[in-house]
Amino acid sequence: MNFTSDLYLIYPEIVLTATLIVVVLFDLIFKRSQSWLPVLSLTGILAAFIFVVMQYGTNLPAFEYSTKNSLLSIDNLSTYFKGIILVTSFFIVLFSIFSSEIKSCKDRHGEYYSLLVGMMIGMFFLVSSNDLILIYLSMELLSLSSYVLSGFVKKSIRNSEASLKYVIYGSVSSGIMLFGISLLYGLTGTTNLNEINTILRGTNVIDISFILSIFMILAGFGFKISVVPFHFWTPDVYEGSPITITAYLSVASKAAGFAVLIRFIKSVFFSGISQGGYWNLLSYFDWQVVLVLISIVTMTLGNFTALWQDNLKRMLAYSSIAHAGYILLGVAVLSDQGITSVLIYFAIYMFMNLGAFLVVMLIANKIGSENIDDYRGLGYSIPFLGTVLAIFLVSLTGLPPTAGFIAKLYLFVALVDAKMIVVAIIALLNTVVSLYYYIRVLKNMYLVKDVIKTVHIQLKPLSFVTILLLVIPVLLFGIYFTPIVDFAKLSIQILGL
Amino acid sequence: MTNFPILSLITFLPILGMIVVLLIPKKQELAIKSLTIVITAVQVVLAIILLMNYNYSLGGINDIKSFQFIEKFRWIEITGFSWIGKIKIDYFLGVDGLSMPMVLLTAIVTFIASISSWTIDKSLKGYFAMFLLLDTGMMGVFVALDFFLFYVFWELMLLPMYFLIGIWGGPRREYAAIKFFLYTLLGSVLILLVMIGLYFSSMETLADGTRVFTFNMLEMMNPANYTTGGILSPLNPNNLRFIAYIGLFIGFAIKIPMFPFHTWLPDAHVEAPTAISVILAGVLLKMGTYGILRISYPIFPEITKQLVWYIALFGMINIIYGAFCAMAQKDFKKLIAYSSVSHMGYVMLGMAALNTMGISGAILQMFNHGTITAMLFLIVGVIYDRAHIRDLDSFGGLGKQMPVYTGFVTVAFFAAIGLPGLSGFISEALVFLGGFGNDITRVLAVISTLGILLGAGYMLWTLQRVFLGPLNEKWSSLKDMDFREYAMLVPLSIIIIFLGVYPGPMLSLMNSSVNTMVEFIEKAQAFYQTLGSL
Amino acid sequence: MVTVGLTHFLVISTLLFSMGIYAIITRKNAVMVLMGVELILNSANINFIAFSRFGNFGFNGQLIALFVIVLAAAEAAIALAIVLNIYKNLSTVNVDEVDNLKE
Amino acid sequence: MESQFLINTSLYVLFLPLLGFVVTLLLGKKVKSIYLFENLVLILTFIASVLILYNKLVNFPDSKIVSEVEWFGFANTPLFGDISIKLGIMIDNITAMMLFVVALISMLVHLYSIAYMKGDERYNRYFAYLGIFTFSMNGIVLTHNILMMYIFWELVGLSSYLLIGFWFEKKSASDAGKKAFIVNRVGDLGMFAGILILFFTYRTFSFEEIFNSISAGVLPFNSTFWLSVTGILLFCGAIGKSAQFPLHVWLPDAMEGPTPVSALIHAATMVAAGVYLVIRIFGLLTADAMLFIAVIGMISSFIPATIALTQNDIKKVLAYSTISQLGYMIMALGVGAYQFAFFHLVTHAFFKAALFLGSGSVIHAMHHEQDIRYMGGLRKKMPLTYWTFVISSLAIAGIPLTSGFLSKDGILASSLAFANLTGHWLFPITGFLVALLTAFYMFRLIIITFHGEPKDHHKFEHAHESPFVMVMPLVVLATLSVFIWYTPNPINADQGWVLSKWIEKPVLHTPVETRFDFMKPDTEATPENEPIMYSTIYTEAMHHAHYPAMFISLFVAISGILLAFVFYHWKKVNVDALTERIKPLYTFSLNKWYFDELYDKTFVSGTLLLSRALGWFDLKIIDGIVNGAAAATKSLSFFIGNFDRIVIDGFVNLTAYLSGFFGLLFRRIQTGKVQTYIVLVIFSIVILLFIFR
Repeated sequence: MNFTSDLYLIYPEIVLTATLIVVVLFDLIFKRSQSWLPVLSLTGILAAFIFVVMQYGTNLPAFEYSTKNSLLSIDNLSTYFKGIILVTSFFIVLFSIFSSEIKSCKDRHGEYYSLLVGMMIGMFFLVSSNDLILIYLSMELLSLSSYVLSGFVKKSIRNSEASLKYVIYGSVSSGIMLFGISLLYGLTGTTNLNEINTILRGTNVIDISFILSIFMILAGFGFKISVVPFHFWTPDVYEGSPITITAYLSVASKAAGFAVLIRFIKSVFFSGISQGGYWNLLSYFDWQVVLVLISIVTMTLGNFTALWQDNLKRMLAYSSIAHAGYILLGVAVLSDQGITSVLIYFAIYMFMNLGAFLVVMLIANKIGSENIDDYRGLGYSIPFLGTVLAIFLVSLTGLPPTAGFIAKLYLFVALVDAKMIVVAIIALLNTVVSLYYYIRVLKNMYLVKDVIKTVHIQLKPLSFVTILLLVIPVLLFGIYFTPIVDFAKLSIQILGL
Repeated sequence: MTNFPILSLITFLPILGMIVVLLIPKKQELAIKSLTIVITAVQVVLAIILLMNYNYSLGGINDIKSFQFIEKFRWIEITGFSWIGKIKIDYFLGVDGLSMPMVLLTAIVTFIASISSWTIDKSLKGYFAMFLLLDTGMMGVFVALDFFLFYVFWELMLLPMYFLIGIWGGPRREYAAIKFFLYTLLGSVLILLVMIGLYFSSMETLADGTRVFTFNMLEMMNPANYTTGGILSPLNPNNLRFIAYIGLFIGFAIKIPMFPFHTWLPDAHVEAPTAISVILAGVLLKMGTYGILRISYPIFPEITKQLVWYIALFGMINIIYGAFCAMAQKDFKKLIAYSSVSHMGYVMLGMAALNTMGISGAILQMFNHGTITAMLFLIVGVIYDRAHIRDLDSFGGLGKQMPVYTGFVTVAFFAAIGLPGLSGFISEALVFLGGFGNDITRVLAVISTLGILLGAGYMLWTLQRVFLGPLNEKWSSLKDMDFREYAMLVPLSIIIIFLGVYPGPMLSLMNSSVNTMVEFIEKAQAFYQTLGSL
Repeated sequence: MVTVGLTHFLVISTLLFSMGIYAIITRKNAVMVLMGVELILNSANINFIAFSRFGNFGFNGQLIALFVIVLAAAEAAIALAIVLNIYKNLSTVNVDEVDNLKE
Repeated sequence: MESQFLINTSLYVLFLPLLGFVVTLLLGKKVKSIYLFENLVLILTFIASVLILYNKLVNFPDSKIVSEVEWFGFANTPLFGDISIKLGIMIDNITAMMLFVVALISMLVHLYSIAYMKGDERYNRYFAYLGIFTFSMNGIVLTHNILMMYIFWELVGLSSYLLIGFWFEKKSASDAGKKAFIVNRVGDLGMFAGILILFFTYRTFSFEEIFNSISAGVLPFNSTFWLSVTGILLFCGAIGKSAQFPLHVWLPDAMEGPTPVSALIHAATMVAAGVYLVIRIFGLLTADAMLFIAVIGMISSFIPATIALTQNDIKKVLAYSTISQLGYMIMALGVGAYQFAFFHLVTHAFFKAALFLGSGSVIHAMHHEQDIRYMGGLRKKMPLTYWTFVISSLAIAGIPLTSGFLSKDGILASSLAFANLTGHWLFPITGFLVALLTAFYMFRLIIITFHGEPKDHHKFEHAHESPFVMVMPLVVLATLSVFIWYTPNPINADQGWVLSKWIEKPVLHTPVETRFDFMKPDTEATPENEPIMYSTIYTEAMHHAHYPAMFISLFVAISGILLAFVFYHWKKVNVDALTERIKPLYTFSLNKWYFDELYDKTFVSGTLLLSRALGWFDLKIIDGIVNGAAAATKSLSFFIGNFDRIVIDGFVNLTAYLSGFFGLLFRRIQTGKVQTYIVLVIFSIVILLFIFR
């Protein structure tokens, strides 16, 4: 047990913490030069990114307190998700520079960026933590920062309402999860995932309280990844929050949630691996059925409800619920292949979802509305943004030759390989349904043509570059997806198994 | 010439064109239009070059060596999976006697449609960009030999089509566009699923001896490549090949469109601008039948054998039902749309015959229907451009006012009825000869001949309502055709007459491929029987 | 003489948990709802300590309880700030009336 | 003389009119006098056909000259081997004569039309259409295989359509064209089915190869039944084209076309194509098929004859008489009188063309008045027209010294002989009855038109004899209606050159057991597949039937003529009173036995009704289901009004309701109240716990 010798394993976290401190101090000292704050944050993110890249391939336990059992697992899975989180954060900081919502709160940028970095730290610990308590703590760190951020524009009623709902819902969820953890602790005597696994293998603790505790813990994870029935906060909070935060929650915190869910399932229940990469799990809990059920309901609910939405942000919220359903199917396969598809999905989902939110934000900055009806004829007055949004939406639908298709393809490949044909068909039909609401945006932009108001949006070079940074991968990975699959394939490594 | 990637060129040239179109300033309308026409014309030239260098004796279908103008290289290759070893997807293009006529057809119809697009006046740039993108998608479908690639092209043309109907279409364009999109997407997800299923059921042996899962259609056709456990492998006693076949078939049938999945077609046609109707009927519908011939037939020969009666039955229903529906229409364009339903029924009937005459007839009918319907839609376009209505009952006596136009109409209509001397007759006759030649489809073929009668009924009735009888004075100021319209209709008429008089070249183009296919299905049948999977 | 055993603690914690949930569901005042959350957290705390004490699991559980207490405080702070903000904007802390974002 | 010469010349005969068509059509607008080119072409065609006729009869009297090329083919097909579809020409004596008839009449009609159609706004187009008709008709005549026959069959259908509807501004004309085409298609369907059977069985379309295979014992589906069916199906084509019962309804309507067209297409040549088809396939007809054919012919000869009695339109009378005469020919073929059938085809072509052109001359003179009730007394004004008309009428009535007597007498004699041998007496009885009726209505026509007093004086004043180009064809055709061209013996043509030398004896290839008894080879020495058709019994029966038939037919013809004179010229009988007495019969006949009404009420309305029903079905039900299912996603869809309307209109199925319900439910549970959410979460956990306990 040599803590200091393991510190190098958490350099990224340390860098981020340092960034947090620097941002806070800078804000205190140079009250006037708020425009430097994003630069500082970006620097911190880049520095952390460099460490993360260097760390990739390292599979070591950090802060071991007994053989094999450690507080953190620095492995490829966590590093991959850290990468996702950092890239997302990078874009979100860029978004924040353009966002008129954030700009409107002039003096509080320091607060904003420091909380953002705070969220990052929380997520970093979340994806690599190997202990239920650390999971709880880092989730709280993540949540507390995001509660505040979702209500960042204090004057905005929508913002405050979102944050109130978020905080109540979130704290109840985490409370339930904590209660679940306490039960599990009582049953096994430990909070370390690997130790729990060992104990589960040794004894036969099949008991309703065990199942209850798992469901309670699942409530916490479900809250983060917003799957039915733990999704209720999502539409309201997404609609109410500043767009930057909505985008961030829909990608990064969801990614962190999935990372911890995967780790939890695999570390706690793993008993072996069979041919074809399928996991053999301890039979205390029928994960496959639970997850398939949840994910089917999630995607169906997400898609069907999205059909009704008039607010684009809210529609994207439901769409992100639906996507969570798809991703959860990848987990439900319970195989290496499934996890690979999840990782691929996330990498692509990150680009397309952020892109869609960015365009929505840029348009909302100008026309002050996210209502789909206000998008009428916009395709003609802002052709570039229109085209780009079209690409992102098509990609979200999952049509080739965009990257969204590849994401879906690998998911279905995993499903078909696992002979979950019926599930695959349901998911595919859902895709067809989802087309309807995505295309509705395009319909309003291009097909309905009463151009009463012509909107002109002068894109700043930086925002233009940001858009390109998002749209190029979406197109490129649609045609040439070797790197992303290659990367995902290597990243399914979870420590200790 | 052999190493020159001419198929890639013909496929991706429109995309290059699209990029250029996007770079041209909006004001330069003439440049945009002419560029599109030039590009499609170059495509025609390329198609003719292909034709001239085509070796008629090679069969294709399931043998890579007898495909021509092959371009094959590794597109995606990912190694080191613990569970499947290796993923690979090829960029694999090639043509055989099945696809060559379709490539020609696509090139010709697109060229004609691009001329027809000359009158587009709103958001020109977007229109032509979408038009060219669509072009690539269509061409790609016909030359792709890798299922994955095929699927990418298949889906690629959905969105442009959506916009082309939805933005430049008629009053109910939104409805028609979304209906088209949803329908076809529904079909294509079924195709996607079967594609993935097939991927896990067949393995290709690479040059270094390793076996990998494959998207290569030709490898999927080889029964020796099946894995033992694949869900669509006949070696697996619990395989789902039958269900998969149905799914795949429905996926393609929606495009054909086969009764009862046809209702998107009338709406799409009625709302789409003329050029797009031309493409829709001329090329897009063929993708469905092409897909069945290219994929369903050789990959699932044993199930094809089992189900030919049903395919023929639906062909018959299409023929007769479409004809009746056409007869009931009051909208000129809708009538033509339903006549397409009817005529595509012949294709299905011919395919179901599973003999050389039937399948040749089906392919020829695909080509002929492409040209004839293109002409019919152009004809509707000509009158619509002038009168701005399409209601059949509000015309009358136009034969006096527009004699030349009426002449072309007569050619097109009689070609559609299957008058000998015009191309439609040959293909329909071959379809019937083929259908009659197969014991299973014989009765259905005989019943289907009713379609000839009904076709004559509604076509002549239309001719009479619009062109004959006393001239409706309302239209006494309509002008006869102009140069642009000649430029579209004359080439098509020439093709129609030429193929009606001398179909030999087209038939010999596809002959060895069709023979290979028939033979392959017969042989594969035996193989599957030994497996006992039937 | 009844020995206070694990079961008693568990009963209490369950009661606390249920009361917390009840409070969250039924109270209209946001502050009361937040108190319900505190009850839940504390019920979990009781569990941890009880298990740690009766299960011979070492001191882990008790340490965890400390963490949770700290976190509960932080959470309460933030939550109250948010409630305050709501009050500023809407002049109410009734959670029922905060339902503009829906469907 | 090489046989290749014949082939080459026949190619000229075939393609010259096509050239005329193309040139005249394309230049019609620019060059006003291009019609002269078409006429020149036809004269050349005629000369070529004369050359063929002469050469064939003189140099190759007994041989068939065949030449074929591959049209397209399928090499190495897996199931059928090599398939080659050939184009070919076969010239035998019948071909040569038929060519001559077609070319001659076509040429005459062309010339006639120069004057008749003068001043028409689509003058050149008219000649172009005549050109394509001549081309297709020659194609039918020349072909050596059934597929090409079908092809040209359809093409004559097209030209008939174009020419009937030539004055398409008249609705009745365009209606008639459409009707002709569609009714013909009904017959063609049968023919096509027959072709399918033939090709499937023999893998060839060539008549000769098919016949050879039949002789060798290859039968469709290995049964003689199907051979009969094939014959009957092929005959369906003839029913349509030759306007036989029950598809005869189109021909009277076809009179909407210009009169020369009626003469050429709807009297002399195209309608005879049906007879020509039966002649071509005669070798494969079984006894059953022949009986069927005979019955159809008999009915078709009788019904129109009764209708013609009451018609007042000069062309309609002639049209019905055409159907009736074609019925004769068909019946003749059915009873085995192959030679007489063709003979009658030729003689009928001439005199019927003369009659039609004569009526055209009258109509021309009367300024397009066709109703005979407004005519009368034209004899003096138009002597040449009158006399040619009379000669032709005598021919059609079957008075000695005319060609019609010879051919018709032969047919009646054959039917008598047939009845004698088989006991089917209805054929000769009907035959004689029809002969009576024919003589009667033809002379009724003549008397009302040319004799008596003029009824419409204004028109009568302006009437005058037609110009030379119109009268010349009349004279030529009337001349050809005299016996001397066919035989030196005015009462028996058997020894004449036409019957004894030119028209070959028929050859039957069907299995012996399927033939009529009298068609079986009668000596042991003759092998069964030897293509000799008539037994000695038949020859004897014919011999016996000759004189009775001649006398009876002479008797009925003369009584018919006399009756006509009694009724209409001498007015011994009050026609109107008689009409009143037999009112029901009269109306029945006047209304053409109500065939049109019957077909209208059944087939036409039925089809339209069905199409409307299916159209509705398609729009509402099929589409409705789809829209309903879309309403799944969509009930949902407030935002497109149209969608909903159709959904409501249509059949909104259960799926729609269910998914609409779910869509709403999902949306409704998002109440916006955070406490509700928490309740739902806890509730769900409890439910999950129960499920996965």
